[in-house]
Amino acid sequence: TVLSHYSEGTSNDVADPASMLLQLCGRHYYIAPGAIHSASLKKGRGCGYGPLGLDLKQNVLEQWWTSVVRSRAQVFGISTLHSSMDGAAVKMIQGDAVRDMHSQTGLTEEHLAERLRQILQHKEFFRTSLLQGALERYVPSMELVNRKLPFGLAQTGLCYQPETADSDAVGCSSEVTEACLVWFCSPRTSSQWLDYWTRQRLQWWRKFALGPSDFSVRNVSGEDLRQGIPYGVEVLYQFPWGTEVLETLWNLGDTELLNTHQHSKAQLQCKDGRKVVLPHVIAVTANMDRGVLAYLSNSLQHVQKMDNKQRLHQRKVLKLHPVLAPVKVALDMARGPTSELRQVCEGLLQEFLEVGISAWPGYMDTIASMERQHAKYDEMGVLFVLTISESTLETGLLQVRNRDTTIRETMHISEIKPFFLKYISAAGKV
Amino acid sequence: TVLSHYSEGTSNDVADPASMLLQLCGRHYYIAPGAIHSASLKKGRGCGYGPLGLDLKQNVLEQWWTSVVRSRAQVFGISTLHSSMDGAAVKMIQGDAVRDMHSQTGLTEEHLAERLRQILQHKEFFRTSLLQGALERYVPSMELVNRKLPFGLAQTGLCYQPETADSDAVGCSSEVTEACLVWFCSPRTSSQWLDYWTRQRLQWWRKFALGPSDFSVRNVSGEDLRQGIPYGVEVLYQFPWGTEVLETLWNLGDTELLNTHQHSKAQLQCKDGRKVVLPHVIAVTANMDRGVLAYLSNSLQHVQKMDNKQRLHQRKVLKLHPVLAPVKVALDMARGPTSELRQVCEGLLQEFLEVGISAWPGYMDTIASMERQHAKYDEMGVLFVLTISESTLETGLLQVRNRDTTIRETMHISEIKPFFLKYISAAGKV
Amino acid sequence: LKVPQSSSQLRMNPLNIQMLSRNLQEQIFRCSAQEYSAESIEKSIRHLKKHHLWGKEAVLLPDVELKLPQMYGKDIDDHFRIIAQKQSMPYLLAACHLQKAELPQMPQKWAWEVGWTRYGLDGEPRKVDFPDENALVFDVEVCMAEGHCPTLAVAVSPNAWYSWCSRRLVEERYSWSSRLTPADLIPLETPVNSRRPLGGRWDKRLVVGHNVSFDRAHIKEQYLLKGSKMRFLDTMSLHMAISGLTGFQRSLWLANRYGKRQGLQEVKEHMRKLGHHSKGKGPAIGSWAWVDVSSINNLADVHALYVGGDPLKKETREIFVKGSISDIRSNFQELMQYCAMDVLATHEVFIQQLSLFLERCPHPVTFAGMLEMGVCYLPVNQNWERYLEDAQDTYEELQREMKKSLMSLADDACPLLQDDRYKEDPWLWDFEWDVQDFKQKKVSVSQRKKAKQQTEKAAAAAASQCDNPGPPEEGRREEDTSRQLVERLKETVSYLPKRRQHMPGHPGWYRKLCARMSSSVKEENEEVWSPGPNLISLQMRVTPKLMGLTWDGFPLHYTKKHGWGYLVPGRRDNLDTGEDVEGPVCPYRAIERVYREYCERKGKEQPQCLDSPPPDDLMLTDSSVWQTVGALNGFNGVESARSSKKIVYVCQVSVDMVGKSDCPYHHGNGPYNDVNIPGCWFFKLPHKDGNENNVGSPFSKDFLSKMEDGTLQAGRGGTNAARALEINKMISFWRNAQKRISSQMVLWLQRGDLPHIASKHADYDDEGQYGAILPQVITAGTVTRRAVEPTWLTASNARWDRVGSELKAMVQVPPGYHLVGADVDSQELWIAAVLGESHFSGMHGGTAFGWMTLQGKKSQGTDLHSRTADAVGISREHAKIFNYGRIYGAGRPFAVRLLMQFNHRLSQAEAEGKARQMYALTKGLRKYRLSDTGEWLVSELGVNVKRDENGSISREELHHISTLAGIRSRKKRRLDIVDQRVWAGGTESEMFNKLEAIAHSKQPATPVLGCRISRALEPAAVRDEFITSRVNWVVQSSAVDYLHLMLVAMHWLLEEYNINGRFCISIHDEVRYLVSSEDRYRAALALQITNLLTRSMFSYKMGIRDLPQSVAFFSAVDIDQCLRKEVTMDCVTPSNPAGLKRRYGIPQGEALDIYQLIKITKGSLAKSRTE
Repeated sequence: TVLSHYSEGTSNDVADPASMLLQLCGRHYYIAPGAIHSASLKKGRGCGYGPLGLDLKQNVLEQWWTSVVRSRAQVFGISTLHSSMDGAAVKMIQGDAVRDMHSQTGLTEEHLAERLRQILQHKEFFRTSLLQGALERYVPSMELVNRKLPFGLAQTGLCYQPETADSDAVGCSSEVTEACLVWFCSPRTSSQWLDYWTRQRLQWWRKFALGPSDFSVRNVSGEDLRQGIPYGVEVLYQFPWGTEVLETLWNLGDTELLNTHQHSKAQLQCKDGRKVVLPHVIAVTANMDRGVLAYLSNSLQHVQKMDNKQRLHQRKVLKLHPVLAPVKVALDMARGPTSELRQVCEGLLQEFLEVGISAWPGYMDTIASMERQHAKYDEMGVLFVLTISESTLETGLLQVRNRDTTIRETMHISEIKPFFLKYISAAGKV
Repeated sequence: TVLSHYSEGTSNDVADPASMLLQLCGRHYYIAPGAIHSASLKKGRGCGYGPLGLDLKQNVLEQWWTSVVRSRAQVFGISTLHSSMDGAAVKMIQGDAVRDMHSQTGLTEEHLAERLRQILQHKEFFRTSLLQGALERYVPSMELVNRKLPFGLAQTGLCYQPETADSDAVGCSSEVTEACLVWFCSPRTSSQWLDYWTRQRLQWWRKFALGPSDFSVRNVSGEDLRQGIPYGVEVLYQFPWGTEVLETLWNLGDTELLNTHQHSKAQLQCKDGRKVVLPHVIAVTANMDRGVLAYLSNSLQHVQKMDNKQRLHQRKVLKLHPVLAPVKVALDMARGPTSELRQVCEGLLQEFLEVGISAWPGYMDTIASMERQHAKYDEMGVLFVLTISESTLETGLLQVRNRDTTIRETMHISEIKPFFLKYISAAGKV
Repeated sequence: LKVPQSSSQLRMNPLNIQMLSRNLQEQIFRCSAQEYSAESIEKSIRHLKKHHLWGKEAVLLPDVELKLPQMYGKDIDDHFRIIAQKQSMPYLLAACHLQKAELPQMPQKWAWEVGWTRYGLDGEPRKVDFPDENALVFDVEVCMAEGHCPTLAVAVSPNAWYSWCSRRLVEERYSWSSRLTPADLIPLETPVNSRRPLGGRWDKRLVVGHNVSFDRAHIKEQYLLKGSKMRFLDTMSLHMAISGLTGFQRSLWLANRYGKRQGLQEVKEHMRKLGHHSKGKGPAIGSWAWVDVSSINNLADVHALYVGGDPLKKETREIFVKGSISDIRSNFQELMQYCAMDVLATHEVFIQQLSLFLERCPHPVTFAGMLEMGVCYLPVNQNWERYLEDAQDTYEELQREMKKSLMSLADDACPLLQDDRYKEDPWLWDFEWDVQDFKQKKVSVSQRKKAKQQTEKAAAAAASQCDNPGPPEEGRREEDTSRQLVERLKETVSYLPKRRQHMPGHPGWYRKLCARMSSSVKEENEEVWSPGPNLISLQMRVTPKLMGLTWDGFPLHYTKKHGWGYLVPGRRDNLDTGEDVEGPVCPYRAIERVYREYCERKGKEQPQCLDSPPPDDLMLTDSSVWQTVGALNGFNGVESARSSKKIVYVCQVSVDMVGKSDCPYHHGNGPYNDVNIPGCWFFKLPHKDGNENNVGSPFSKDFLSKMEDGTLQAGRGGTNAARALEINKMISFWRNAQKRISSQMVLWLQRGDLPHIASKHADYDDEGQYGAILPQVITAGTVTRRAVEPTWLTASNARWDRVGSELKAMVQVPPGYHLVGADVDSQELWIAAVLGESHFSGMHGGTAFGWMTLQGKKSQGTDLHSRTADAVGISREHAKIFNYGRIYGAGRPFAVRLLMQFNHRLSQAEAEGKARQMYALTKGLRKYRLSDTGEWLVSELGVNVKRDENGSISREELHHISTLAGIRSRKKRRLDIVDQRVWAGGTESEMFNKLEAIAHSKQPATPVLGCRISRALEPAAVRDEFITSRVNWVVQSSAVDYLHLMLVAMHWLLEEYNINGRFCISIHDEVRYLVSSEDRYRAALALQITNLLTRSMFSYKMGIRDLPQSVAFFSAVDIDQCLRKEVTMDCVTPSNPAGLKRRYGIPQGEALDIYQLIKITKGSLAKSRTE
């Protein structure tokens, strides 16, 4: 077919969707340049994000927080320290001390060991997940809700999951941004709550997806099942290169809570209606770095396009949900009196920024053709492109190009801001 | 005076404003219980935050981001990894490995040293400030702005500053949340820009303060001046227990940039108008944990109040700026048909949460008297208290108490949401 | 195969069909054994042999040894009469009392007071707790705007009038709880705030009302699980039993009223479209007598029919439907009066109906059964609300996803606008692709210049700073100048017209899919605008095309005249018309490509007449080659491109006459050549009601199966289109049912309202909720007297791909209770079979149809459905539909239509052949019995007539005779020579003969309980019309008799053996009882005995004093905690993905057969002493 002839030239893209996506992300300021960043993100680890990637991640986290914490009376946000004096799995020591040891090559084994003991005496451990911290906060939080079940503690933040020898993530960063809800409920309702949260979380992931059906859930059972835990669910995303777990939901029963608190059971009990019970814990933990990658992958669309010379192009469009898209609008200028057009652009840009519409100063880049600019914006996922031309100076009219339809519409400069505001807020409500 | 008589009983509060403030913060879910958290926060380190503290800190960071990044076309947000494979000052090793070493007591010194070398071979260092990461991103970011000066890179995030032997912060956490702007400008304008940013930052701190004059700036010179750096400024806050630095602004010249990048100068050069120059770097770094404490301290007000038995009470009110206040409105219910009143409360709460007005489900706490509830809300910094009573069911009218005036106003249930929205948004614009 | 051990019990009838165990037969039929004549035995064997059913082996069942309860009367019929009378006597007496009584004077003024007010004979109002009467006529009115809470009510007894007002009516409050409590409902037996009757004893009271189940749903005590002995008589149901109309008759009745029989044509047309009659002609309605003895169901018309006089005024009712509670307050007296008038009218109707009913349905079981049917009760708990929420959430989410998919399809089509690429799209070429120019007011050049100069000036002021990227000076707002410039530009808005164009830059079809954003200048009244083409729906005409739907590989196309069809490429006769074609031009080459690709994919041979594609090397991006190809294509044809044979049109289509061309390679519904699309034939999509009908949407239910088998496929948009179709299927149930289901009136009970069994049970949950729904069942809602209710009685079973279809399983018992129930196995087939057998040889299994019903084995291919399936060559599932359809009176044309629907590739002729074959095999052929006149003619004319064994002759013979006799004019005279028309030769002939005999008899009545058919269907009123309905009525109405017998028998057993249980619901052939858990096995055994007695009663009334063992008992009685088809079903659906067990904590139930039950209960209904 026609397509196959053309695509030979870009067969890399087709052959390896992962590297194609990551290259695109690197090219367009989603992730920082450097192999470690692409490799880490692909493995579901955190990476250095560029301005667009950071905004996307912030938008995703913001939506998570709104959905899990802000819109619920019984969920409370907390923040715990990344490191603690005891317990967890990763340990921090001062670099200087280590460097010293290295530099002092003449050091005897004996001295070395002594020094090491000194260093290790003061222990500081890093968290590998947010669960433990939240469980520790259970007792002080009971008061918040008058010991009434159910309630939840939520946190987002960095965890350290250094590679283990057998993992395939060697050379990747050990950082993962988790978003974690720990839900305390009566044993009676715990399996219903697990269902509830599973449904909620799946709905949430799908809400912002271009292809919602790529997100799915799977019950965890058999070998995957943690010891002594009756039941768990995973939210999965089907990447072109395989299915990965975005989020896990475990019904932990009361064992973890009892392990964490050495209190007597009575002190841990809460009210379930008129009864007093030891709550069950449901832990909902999402890997938000992988979530970001999932949304990037999900919204990347390949569109075949014939140009006017009957050549077939493959257009790539990052159709990120309007709420997630890091750049809502780019401002370009057409040929004309440069400094005046530029003034208009700057003025409009400022107007957008003031009301929180993130805007891209495309007018600073005056070199590329409009077609190439549009292709670039499509790959960046920019929702709208404004073109200010000479006639704008006369009539106030400008061109607005829609990412999803590629159609350019004429609008008046006075109506553009309300239009965007309405567009974005309405898109968030759907 | 009456006051002195009374205050004898609570002389602790007056005598030690720091512990009084921290106790209040602990009591009302600003900071996590436990000595380490109060101690850390007081020393300007990060601590475990409770739901209200987390919200406050998020609000402060959000305002910083809006002011520095979101409203400026030339500042780009980035995020860097917390740890890197080389260079920085804090090192992470796997806890298991350390634990192994400890448990194997019979281990010979020789083995121990060998093991240690193995562990240290794979190095991972933690950042102590955000500056270095931003400087490293300079080169890939030049493209963003077509190599045109000035521009900035901004980041907020955790840094690790473990105690040194001589510090007085022993036993505190080593975590600090920094907010950092690195501004690249032409050498020609760098000192103007330092002034500009100093002005901006001080203005920003004062904008949300109850007593703006407690914030001030000081030029750093003499001993404080870092080597080779011409000029620096500090933003200070005058705590009741002494003055502390909230933010520093340094004009770093071009040395740090050159140190970071081993490139030739030419590769680092940018356009300043029509000229090509090696930019100067201005680093603006704020300690946001201390910032949170500053705002808490700044907005705590002691008010004398005579009760109807002519006894004088000291009322404490946390008059946080409406934009920063973590809870905007609390919902209480008066006596009456409980289940119906509760339904109204729940409905209203949901309505508030949906539009992003953070609300406190006070109706869940049915024990305390209204007076005590109000005192509690004042200490929490809750802006408004709604009271839903039986007459609400009949007429739709409810009571709205204002934190700052303590006056109760009657309003109709249908007008309450628009009122709050308008109030908060207007307060943010002042 | 096992032979039962105590073979002394084993009994076989002469046809080797196993009969009841001896002990049972003796107990039921009182030793009177059935005797069979040798002649009828031989007749049956001959018949079975003919249908290859004789001598098949059968599995023997173990015997059942059971001591039945002591039965009353001289025979089983007597027994049923006695127990039914006992059950219904107090209510019947109350009814008679009410019928004979003279009502007191209606009050002139109604009391504005919360609760009940009694108006004594003196007319003085007095507040009472409730009307303490044994018989009431009762009517409740509800203000629809306020939800389900009853607003006011009126009741009357022979002693006094009563009125009731809701607290919500009398007391004004800002808000009322949306949740109903018992205190909001109307008390009829207990004081306010009490749940016990005065004196602690529940009396047997009767309430009469029109559609009384609605009123019942607002009575407090009815929600108590146990207690009330109040029963309800529905004047609407009585009316249906006496004078009801079929659905078709209802339309005619209305037409008769409004159009004076003129609108009849329209009605017939309408009915034809609905597919009731295929031939395009409705039945000729010759008799209208029935119109005068019947009416439709509403009170006003029923009143006019039975009572007459001044018509009832119903206009006031609108206030309850549309008005607010304050409207009701301000019209209080008038509305009370209205309600009272309804009560009065109901009473007047009732007086007339009661005698008529008792006369026409004389068996006491019918009356008692209807009373029992009137007290349905569905227990629910907190899971009900969760279910509603889950189903609605899932539905909304799926709908959002579907819309998103459709919107993506629309978005993705937009880029075709560029370079007019849409012209080459096989589907989208005929959309409106026009874009509008952006309109501006005329602005003079000077004005424009001026504006420009101003902006330039402003810009220049700012520009000076442009190249100096230092920080802004203190005190000056950043970017001030550029902001000013923008503000100035904004002023040019005055050059624009007031009303903005709606997305002028987008193509017309897309524009129409987008909501117009209201002008932002207006105040924000929180309108729901959302971006993108969000008005798109599956039903729109653009959608199938956006999806690129194909039918067997051909792109779909829509025309106004013919509805949906598809374009078949290859037509050449209308290609080069030479004229300038107006409107869009069909890219027939692209359509050919689509079909070619389809053929390649399917490995199908491509039709010759489609030119083969240009070879791949021509498709390279080399533009010169492209131009060549383009040029070649431009010739449109034939000779000139000989050099490149591959591009030449090989096919010379047979163009016999201009405009008449036929597609040589595709057969379907068409072509319709009045659709003149160059290069293509147009075929219509097949329609289930016949091909002359237009298909309005390819997404209708009828095409679901075509999507599943890939006939109808989405050709583009990949996952978006496929997913949209999938979702459409998933949400279909909830879309239709949501409103009905979520408006079910649930009453939540307090702990104290529940019986101790529940509230003291270990599983009782303080945080849980327990309540009930009273389904508003019209106990006799159709002419067959079947119960009617829109939600529960029609609910289908849970399906994994239907949102919300777990509905029935949400009926869940309170702690300490179980649902005990069973399905009557193939009830209607058996009833029909027994009817046929009684008619034929008087023994069970005597007809082929009966034998198959009793002994047929799926494994041997001897059961009814397998037989039909084999004979016609269709699947067993489809055969089932045909078999039931036939018994319900569907004729051959229906079968033809259905066959073609199952397989659209079947031609009309083939389908007709199959249908004929099927009907000959089953129903048999029409035969005629000559009348005396006929016989005389035969002998007179000396014709040699071929006769059957029973003396009937075929249609051909009849024709022959009448021709010989010179009888030309048809009907009338032919009737003279024919005495009777009969069916013969088929497996079901005897059955149909019996059904038709009953239907044609002077007073058709059910054979078991002797209930007469509605007056509106009696031959006296309708003569030979509505035969289908009448035949259908025989079986259906007997099935209702069956149900009534079961209800009465079960009621008797529950009382007799002190089993703590109550009737719940009956759906189709299924009954359910709510039973306390400790009594559940005894109740299950009672249910088995109930079935045994009911079947025996049927046999007995058919003149056979015996019963086959295989039908004597339910194959299983379900003991369960929720309502579901099978006790093992987990009811997983998209809205209940975790299943009943995990999500709702409901374990599997038990399904026990009679042997297991006897083992558990030791065969005794009595409470075991150890318990």
